[in-house]
Amino acid sequence: MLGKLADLAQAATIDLPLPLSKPLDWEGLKAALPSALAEALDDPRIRVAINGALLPNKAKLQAGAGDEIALLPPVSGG
Amino acid sequence: MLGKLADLAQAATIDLPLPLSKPLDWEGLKAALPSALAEALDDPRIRVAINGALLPNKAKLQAGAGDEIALLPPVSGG
Amino acid sequence: MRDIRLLDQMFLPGLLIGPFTQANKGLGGVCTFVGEVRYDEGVEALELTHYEPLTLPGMHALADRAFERFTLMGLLMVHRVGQMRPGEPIVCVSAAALHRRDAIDAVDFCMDHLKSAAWFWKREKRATQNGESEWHWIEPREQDHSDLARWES
Amino acid sequence: MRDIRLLDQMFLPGLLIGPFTQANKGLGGVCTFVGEVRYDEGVEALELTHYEPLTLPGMHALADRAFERFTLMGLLMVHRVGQMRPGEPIVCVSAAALHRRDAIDAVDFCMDHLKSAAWFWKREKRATQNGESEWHWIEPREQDHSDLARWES
Repeated sequence: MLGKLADLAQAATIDLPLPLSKPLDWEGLKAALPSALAEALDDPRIRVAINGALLPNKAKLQAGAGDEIALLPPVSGG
Repeated sequence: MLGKLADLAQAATIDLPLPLSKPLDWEGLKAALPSALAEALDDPRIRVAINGALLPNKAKLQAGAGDEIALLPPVSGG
Repeated sequence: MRDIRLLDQMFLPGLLIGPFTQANKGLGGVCTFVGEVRYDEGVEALELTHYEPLTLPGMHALADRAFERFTLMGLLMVHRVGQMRPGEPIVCVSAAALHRRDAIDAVDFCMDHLKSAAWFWKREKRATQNGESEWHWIEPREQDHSDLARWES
Repeated sequence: MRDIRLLDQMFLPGLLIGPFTQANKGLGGVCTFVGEVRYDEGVEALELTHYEPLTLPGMHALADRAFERFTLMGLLMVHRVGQMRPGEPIVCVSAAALHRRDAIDAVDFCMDHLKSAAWFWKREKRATQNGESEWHWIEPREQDHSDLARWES
């Protein structure tokens, strides 16, 4: 979590338990996060990267074991 | 004379004899200068200063004894 | 000469710009912008967070675009991360070119993009009424977006 | 801090910019442009002539306009006259401001005016075919006038 999302999460990184049967999707990710953070994530200005690569559409997230998901709020400007 | 006007005059400064009876005017100035220089002076881009002050209209020049007349070609740019 | 860096320690812009200028022999002009942490009322420190896998590659991509868009001989782009105090430099962009318009416009272009389209998050440590201090995230400003829109043609 | 000078000797921009930046405590950004004599094919030297009663007062008037037009904390404007060799600095303009747009635009504005509306005449010493060299006056360029026209609004 970057920027103020880290404050909402009260942590810079969170380890998530993975469901065994299938990859983690966007709804699954939100369900696994603290609710204050999960609510903020649908803001269209928030981008998501997986293993350092930006997702064109975060709703199509598919993450597996060991993947790093970065939640990126709008950058701060000047 | 500044810039290439000094080349036309073959000098950076020229002392001019003044007519006794009246101040030197624009036609009188041109008549007193080398012809190659005089011909160049009507170019509207050439400005004239007297004692360091630019003249709004060089054709209205009135110079007396001891006055410094500066003939200023277009500046060179970048 | 291309020099793109993220630094987590205080730097002296003069020590970067001298060698950069020397390295671009034959330049016609060099334009440099240095941004510093302002002494804003009550601000004790500024912290810049970055995201390693995106931030430096993003600066390199920005440099690529500047080299495509302007006729440049060299580009220096150095950005701080971490905690800084008022008066410390945050960013230094320097562009060397044969002609001044390319050098000035390239610096303007890079600064607008670094300020509003690069992966940095900023927060300020501000004094509170009770004598303590608190961190506050800085939000994007409208001005930054309009600055950026100037280049979309 | 305002520092406007005509110099007839070689200068080192770094020695001007450091103290200028230091003198403007609390600045948000400082933009600097340094122009140097280019290594153009066959050019051995450049000479800048000025007209004492107009040139420096003209630079001061330009600085006045820059302070009116932009929100500046400081402005440094240094221009060489006399003979220079390729690689030597001709001009250094530096503007300090709270915000980057003022600093960058003020430098851009001053440079455009210094280049095409200030009282300087330039000639180049160029090698000729027979191994000697000749002085040639430099005429105004169309580009300089269009650069200047950007500010007439």
